[in-house]
Parts: sequence; structure tokens; C-alpha cells
Amino acid sequence: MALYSEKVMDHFTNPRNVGVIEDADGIGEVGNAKCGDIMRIYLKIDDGIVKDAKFETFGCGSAIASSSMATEMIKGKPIANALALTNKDVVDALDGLPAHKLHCSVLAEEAIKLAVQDYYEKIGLEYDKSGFPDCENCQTCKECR
Amino acid sequence: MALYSEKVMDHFTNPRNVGVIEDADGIGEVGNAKCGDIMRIYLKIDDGIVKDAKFETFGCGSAIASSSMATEMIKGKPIANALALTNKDVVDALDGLPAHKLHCSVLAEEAIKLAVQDYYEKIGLEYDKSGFPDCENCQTCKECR
Amino acid sequence: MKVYADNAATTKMSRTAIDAMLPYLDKFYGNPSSLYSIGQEAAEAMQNARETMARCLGCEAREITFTSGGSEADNQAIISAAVLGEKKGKKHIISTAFEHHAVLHTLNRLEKQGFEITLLDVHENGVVTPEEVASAIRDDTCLVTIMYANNEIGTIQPIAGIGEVCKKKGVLFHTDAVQAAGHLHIDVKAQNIDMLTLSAHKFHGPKGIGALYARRGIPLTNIIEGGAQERGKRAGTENVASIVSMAAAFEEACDHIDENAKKISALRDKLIDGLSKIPHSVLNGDREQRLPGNVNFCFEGIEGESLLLLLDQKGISASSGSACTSGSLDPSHVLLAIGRPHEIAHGSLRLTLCEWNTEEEVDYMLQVIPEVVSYLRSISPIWRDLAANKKQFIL
Amino acid sequence: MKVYADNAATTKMSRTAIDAMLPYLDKFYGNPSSLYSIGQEAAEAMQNARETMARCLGCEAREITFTSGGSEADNQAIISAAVLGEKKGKKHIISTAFEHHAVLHTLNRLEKQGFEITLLDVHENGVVTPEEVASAIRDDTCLVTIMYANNEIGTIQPIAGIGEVCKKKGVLFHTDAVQAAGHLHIDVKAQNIDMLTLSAHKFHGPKGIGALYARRGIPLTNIIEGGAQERGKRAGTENVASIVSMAAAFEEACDHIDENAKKISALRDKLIDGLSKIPHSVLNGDREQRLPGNVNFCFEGIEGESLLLLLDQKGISASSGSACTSGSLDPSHVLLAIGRPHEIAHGSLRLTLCEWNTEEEVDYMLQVIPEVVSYLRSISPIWRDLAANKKQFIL
Ligand SMILES: Cc1ncc(COP(=O)(O)O)c(C=O)c1O
Ligand SMILES: Cc1ncc(COP(=O)(O)O)c(C=O)c1O
Repeated sequence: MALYSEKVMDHFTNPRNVGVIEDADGIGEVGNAKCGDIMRIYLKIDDGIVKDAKFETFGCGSAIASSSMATEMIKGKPIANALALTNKDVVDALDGLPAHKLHCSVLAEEAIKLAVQDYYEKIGLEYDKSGFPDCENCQTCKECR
Repeated sequence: MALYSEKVMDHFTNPRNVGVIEDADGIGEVGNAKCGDIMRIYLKIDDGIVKDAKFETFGCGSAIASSSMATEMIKGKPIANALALTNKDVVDALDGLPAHKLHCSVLAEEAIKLAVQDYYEKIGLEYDKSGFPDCENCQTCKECR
Repeated sequence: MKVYADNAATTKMSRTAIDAMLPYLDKFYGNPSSLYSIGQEAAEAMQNARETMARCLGCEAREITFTSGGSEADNQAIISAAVLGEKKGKKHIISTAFEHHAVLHTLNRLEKQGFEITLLDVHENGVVTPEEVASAIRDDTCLVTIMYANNEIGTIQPIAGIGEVCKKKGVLFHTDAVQAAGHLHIDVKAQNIDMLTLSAHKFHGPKGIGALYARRGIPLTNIIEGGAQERGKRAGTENVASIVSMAAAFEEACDHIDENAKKISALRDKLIDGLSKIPHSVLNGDREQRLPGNVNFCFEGIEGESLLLLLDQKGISASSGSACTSGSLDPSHVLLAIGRPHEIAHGSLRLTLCEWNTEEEVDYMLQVIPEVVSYLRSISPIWRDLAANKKQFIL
Repeated sequence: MKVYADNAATTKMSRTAIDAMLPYLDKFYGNPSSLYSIGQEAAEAMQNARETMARCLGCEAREITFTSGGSEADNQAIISAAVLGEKKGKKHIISTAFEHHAVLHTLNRLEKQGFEITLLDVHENGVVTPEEVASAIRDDTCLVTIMYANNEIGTIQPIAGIGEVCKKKGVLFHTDAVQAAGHLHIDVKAQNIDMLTLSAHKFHGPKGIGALYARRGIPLTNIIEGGAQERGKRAGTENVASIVSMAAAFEEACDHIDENAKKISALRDKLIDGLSKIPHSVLNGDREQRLPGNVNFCFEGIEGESLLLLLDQKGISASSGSACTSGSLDPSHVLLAIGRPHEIAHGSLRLTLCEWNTEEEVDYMLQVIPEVVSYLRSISPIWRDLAANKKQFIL
């Protein structure tokens, strides 16, 4: 299989952290069904640490693999690390993605940021909005249509 | 070999009547080197009968085969028969020629007519010129250029 | 178990086709334009192939032009009709919204050159009617190009009816029969088809070879200029081995058309019945007017690529949308054309069978596919919302 | 004895090329655009083939576009350059009078669309100089297209010099290397070649497959519209088997280029020396700047077709003019371009050798050809007149 790396196929076939956190502290969702990708990430946060992360994804192989890898990468880490996770980090950890699939890693980065933002909103924290995805004007989703 | 019929190949490979009649009574030549075909026909005529016919041809396989067949067809026949020989008769006798080679049979018909004409001129016979090829305005040779 | 269920994308070559090809690789390898024997042997083989193709299509050998495949033939047919139309000041072309890209992209190009293109609606069942074609024809229409059978949803168009309408109105009619040739009966004269495209690799012949039938009297415009091959209408040293192989494959397919159709459509029907049991799913395309081997479903709440990859891991080769648009993020233009919303169109699965598929394979697919669909739904946020009544099911 | 001496028309496939092809007919038969394993295996094989081609040409894999042969690649290269030129208002193209028809006829078509074409003189030796190219280049020149080696007389052009001139003047340079590829060293970067055409069947690969190299950054214009194959620049399901086979053949040819050239040119030289003894004959094309396998003579007083047919009867496959113009009454445009008068051009013989020809075969040809020439002269009215001093010998 030349299309995806072994890492991608591993995370696609045996995705880590699939599922729901019923009492999540933050939930982030990006993408839309029209584009063919929706990623929803659930976070359990305690003491500034991402105690647990789970995801549900409607999307292609690399979307599922990106969700799996991204949640793996932030579990047990401080929130700051979760916010610092870039799509490139995810791509690198997956040993690369095909060019036309890079947006899947962007979705993962953004879903995590949105989940943290949701947590901030829920606990009523003051924060700088500029560091978070602006879904209203999101290029990724616009390109799709 | 789909290109030529067996008859054509036979007359090309073992041409009948190749050569020169040194004391020919009539000689006809058509075609030109530019077109890639020259046919020269020699006739020995006696008592209104074509006693002998020979040819020399510079040209393709079907030109050589047409000369061979045409000379065969007039040998021993009255002049009238020689004059009545059409290119179609030659083509039929050869079991057909490819479309783009039909002009070779025309050359054979015309070379014979010119040889008879040459004979008429030599013996000072009055004859109707309209039945003979008009080489000045010949279409076949013009098409080639 | 390994199941190849993507015969609409391409097929495995038959023994007949391979055996027909081999001698022309290193035995009768001459250039058919050459005078000498091994060249003329090749020319003769090509002529026999042309006659075989013609016999199977109901036309004359000289009405067949060999091309490098279906796409080239589609391009040449349409360009040729456009050149003729332009000469007469007729710059309107009728087609449908769900043609193959070889047709649609060529039409796009013509549109940029000032042609007007009418794309007929194909309705939810994926079938146009001759009446619709008739009422779209205008005085300046130079071409109707409508595919014989659709490559994604397998629906068969009323070709003879359309041919009759076009003939009556004096408009050229081209049909892309790439999916039909070798699978459905074709008789270009009886069906009043002026031009027809086919491609060998869809009926167990080789890839990279196809044919364009063009009724005598329709001058073709070269797509490829150069030597005098194909009566000057398609330059390039002829692919003799593939031409001979295509003809052998086509003849074999046409000789077994009814028998194969019977066998394949029984498998197809079993597959359709089985997959229909998956809740919130729908068969795409008319159930009756359908290629013997085509099954195409949408499953709500899941996305096609992940479905295909999981099926591949279970040994099943299938497709979603058409093969040549993979790598694109857009959902199938065919499914959109029959009115499926984007989110549904993304969740499609095409299974296309041939006479070599077996009932065991169908049973295996009917076991695996529902499992995989369930699994993907179980990890899908859309499905969660649908199941929790937060969103309304579309299917 | 059977002697195939028409390797410039087409070649017999090598064992290597056939063995490379076979598995892709019925084992790895997937559509390379498909996601599943057997599709991706085909895609991978195609990518490997692309890398092999690139390595042998000195370019990058993504600079290679697979086509259905040399003619298509020539058409696409020239059309692409013309489209680019037109955008910049540059509508002048430089070429030579003895290009292949795939080039000349495409240029004719462009001429009708308002392009101006300069055909450089190729002189009696069949070689143009970089200086001549330089002085023909104008401000509105968008393309120089000059063949690497001529298919009839085998003369090799100073490609690196022409490439340098074009680079300096900022003009695109395309070369039709159909006769050179696999026989002469090519390094597109070192030689400043922007676009290059090759065709597999000239180096023991299959017919119906070729490649176009286009330097990164040169946008190609589609000849065939449709699917997204070949980065969207050449639609149609890829001929995987032939592509893999072409790459194997090309690699084999390039790996043995010096060794083959040495062997073949020794046979060629023997043949040239022997045929030169026939009176009133001439070698066409430069003796030194010449493909290793090319021998091309004119014999005064005889016509080519009858010569070929008689040689065929003796088991020798040869050609006169080029294969693709047989069926035409016109003499070779190449021989006219090097100044041979019509009557001489008609009497040409091309023998083209490959590494499988033997010294015995050369000896046999050197025995048969003079006999056949003598025989045809003996029945030729032109020869009679020449011999009788009624006409002047030209040669
Ligand atoms: C110099 C040259 N260019 C182009 C071609 C065309 O290649 P193809 O026959 O593969 O289309 C040929 C041979 O046929 C050739 O010799
Ligand atoms: C309906 C239809 N038309 C045209 C084509 C193009 O044929 P090819 O891939 O042989 O160029 C295909 C398949 O690829 C097809 O399914």
C-alpha cells in the first residue's frame, strides 16, 4: 500500500481512544458532513492536565488516523502542550500523509483547540481568542465547497 | 501478404516479357521519374497483329506486374484488341490492385496506346487522335507533383 | 477470501485476451505500415481485429478507429462533432450531468470556446428519456452525447429511443459505451448510433486500447496528428498486440453476453437484497434499467474511503465514486446528479461484478459489509447524533 | 536466411520487456487510481517505472508524463508550447524540414491557427547547427523543436548546443528523441532540453506507449481530457503493463548503450562500406554524426518499393522512406530535404540494425542487395538511358 504509511494504517485499523467521554470537560468539533469529514474530540481535564481524550470521526482513513494519533499525543500532557500541538506534529508522528490529505491533520489540531476552548468557556476562564480557530471564517471548510 | 494478390506477386517476381525489342515497330513510354514510375513498352507488329511485346519499367511492384500482365494480354492479338485493353482489364486479370496503386494499371494501358500510336506515326497511318492519351495534359502525372 | 468487486474500474485480462496478445509481442512484431511480410502479417491481424469489432457492433470495419482507450475516443468523437457543427454555425451540444469526465471535461473546453452545453437532468433513477432529449434539441444543436450505461450507478439509457429522436431531427448522436460494450447488446445501425466509444479493459481486454465507431461519412478530426495510420485519423504506430487482444476479448464477451448477464445479475440481485437490509441505506440508480454487474449503495453516517480501506483489509476490492476521481475531496458528481445530498454521497459503495465472481464471494461480502458499516457508524459523530435524535435521518 | 533490418520502424520486444509486462496483465491488474491493495500495487509499479525513466533521462519522476506513444507526446509538447506562447503573444516556432510527421503535421495545424513556422535547412549532410538555430530565433519565438536523430537517415543533431542557445535566448526547446532514446546518451538537464519525446517500441519495448519529459514548471496542455491521471495532464486509465515494460526496456537499453553502439556501428560500417561499392549510389546523411544502426542509400535508376519486395522475398525486412508514409506516392520528405532530386529519392533503401543483428546477416545482405539492384536496373528504362549516355547520371 503506497497510499498511506504503516503508521497511518495502524492508527486507522486500530484506532486509539475511539469513543465518547460522557462527562467531558471540553468537546471540540470541526469539519462538516458536506466535506466528508467531521471530527469530534472529548477531553477530560484535571489540574491543567489532559487526563483523558477520546474521539469520534466521520471521515477518510487519514482523518481517523489523525484523530487517533492526535489524542494519543495529548493524553496525560498539560493543556499548554495540547494547545501547542500542530498539524505538522501529527503528520510527522504518522510518518507523513499524502498531500491532498493534509487537511485531516489540520482538523485534528483544530478539534483539540476547540475542545480546550470549550473547557475554558465552561469554567469561565479569560483567554486570548486569537490562538483558537476561527470557524466562521475557516478556509479549510470553505475550500471544500 | 495482404498488400498484393498472388497474381500480382507472381507477375512481379517472374515478370513476363521483360526486355527490349531492338527493331521495335512502336515504342510507348509514360510516367516520369519524379513520380517514381516510368513504363516503356516495345511492340513488334506484323499484319495488324501484335507479334511481340516487351517492357522496361522503373517503378513499384504493381507497376512491374501491370506491365507484365498487360504485355501478356496483347501478345498475339490484333491491334484493335491492344487498343481496347483498359486499365480495368489489367486490374481484373491481376485479381485486383490496392486503391492507391490503380494508377499503375493506367500507365500500362497508356503505354500500349502510345506504342501503337508511335507505330501509326511511323508507318504514316491516318488515325483519330482522340482515342490516344494526351500526355501534355495528363492528370495522372500531374497529380504526382 | 479475496474478492475483486471493482470490474467497472478495470478487469482482469482473460486467458483468451492474453493468448491473443502474446504472439504479437515478439513473433509478429512488424510495423503494420511496412511492406514486407512481417509487417503485412501485422496489418492483416489488425484488419481481422477491425472486422471482428465491426461484426460485434453491427457496423463496417472501416467505421472503426482504434484509439488508446475510452477517454481518447470520447474526446475525438466530441471534438469531431464540434468541428462539424462549428462549420455549420451549430454550437449547441446536449449531454447529461452524469457523464464520464472524459466527456464532461471535453464539453467544458468547448464551452470556453463558445459552445453552449445543455446537461439534461438524470432524475433520481439515473435515466433520461428520449422525450427529454427531443425537447432539448434546437436548430443549432450539433451533437447529443449520452452514455450507454453509467459507470458509477450502472443505469442504462434508452439508447435506441434517443438514437431515433436524433436521427429524426438530423443531429449527430454519440454514446460513451465504455461500460456497456461486452455487457449489453449493441447494434449501432439498429439503434441509430452515429458514434460510439468503447475501451478494452472493461471487458477483460488490455488497458490502453479502445475504439471509436463513427458512421461512414462522418469526418473525424485528429486528436493526434502525424502518420497516415487509421486512414490518417489517428497517428502513431499501431498497438497491434493490444488491438488483436481487444478484438478477441470483445468477441468472447459478445458471444457470452446473455449467459454472463444471467449469471452476474443473479449475484447482483442477491447482493442488492442483502445490502438493502442495512438500515438507513439506499440503492443508487434504477433497479431494473441497470448493468448486470452494478451494485451501488449509500450508507448514511459513514464516509466511503474508510469503508473501502476496511473492506480491502478483509480482501474485498471495491470503490466509492469512480476510480479516476480518487484523490479528490469532492463527492461523486454522479451521486449529486441523481440528487443525493453531499453528506450522503460521501458514504457510497460501488461493487461491480463480472462472470468470474461467485456466490460464495457474494455471501462473504454480505457478511463483511454490514459489520464494517456498523463499526464505522459506531465511531461516527454523525451517526451518534442521528441515533440520539439530535439530527434527522435523510435515508 | 531471415534478416530483420527495420529497427527504426519498430523493434521486437526483448525478453526483459515481455517478462516485465506479463504480471500486470492478470496478476497486478488493478486500476492504479484505486485505493485498495491491487490498485495501489499497480500505482507503485507505475511510480517505479516513472523513476526508472527519470533516472535514465537525468530528470525527476514527476517530470515524466506517460502517453500512448511518440506521436501523442510530440503533439502534446508542441501544443503545450504553443498555448504558452500564444498567451505571451509569441507565435513563432522553429523546426527543421525533416522532422517526423507527428511534428510537421502539428506545426501545419498551428500555422493554420496563425503561428509562423520557420523550417531550418538541414543541408546535404542532414545536420543543423546551433548557430543556425540561434540566428533564426526571434523575439516572438516560443519554441524550437528539433529531432535528436532522424528516423530515415539517422543523422544526430547537436542537441546540447541547440539546448544552450535556446536557454540563453529564453526559448523552450523540445526534441523528438524517439530514434535516440535507448541508443544515444541523453541527459536532459546537462543538455538543456525542456521537453523530450520517446516511444517504447523503438528500443525493444511495446508499441502504443511512450513518454513526454517536460521540465518542472512547464504546464502541459491536455490532448486528452478526462480523469485525473498523470497529474491531470493525460486522461485515461493507465496502460500499466506497457508502462512497466517500457521502463524495463529503457533501463536495459540505457545500461548497454555503449556496448550496443560499438557492436551495431561496426555492423553498420561494414554494410556502408559494402553498399558503397554499388556504382551510382550514395549514402544519405552524415557518415559520422549518425545513429549506430542506420544505413540509408539511394541507388540511381531504381524504385524503392520493388527493391523492398524483392528483398522481402529473400528474407530481408527493410524500408524505403519511413514506414508510416507507405501507401503514399510521394517520395520521402527527408530525402528531399537533404537535396536529393525526386527521381533519386524514389530509389532509397533504409536498413536499420539492432544489437541482435549479426555479421552473417550483414554478409548476406551484402550479397543479396547488389544482385537485386542490378536486376532492377536491368529492367529499368531509366537505367538503359543512363547507360546508353542518353541521360546524365546524377550520382
Ligand atoms: C522520429 C520519430 N518521431 C515520432 C515517431 C512516432 O512514434 P509512435 O509511432 O510511437 O507514435 C516515430 C516513429 O514512428 C519516429 O521515428
Ligand atoms: C463511462 C466511461 N467512459 C470513459 C472511460 C474512460 O476509459 P479509459 O480509461 O479507457 O480511457 C471510462 C473508464 O475509465 C468509463 O467508465
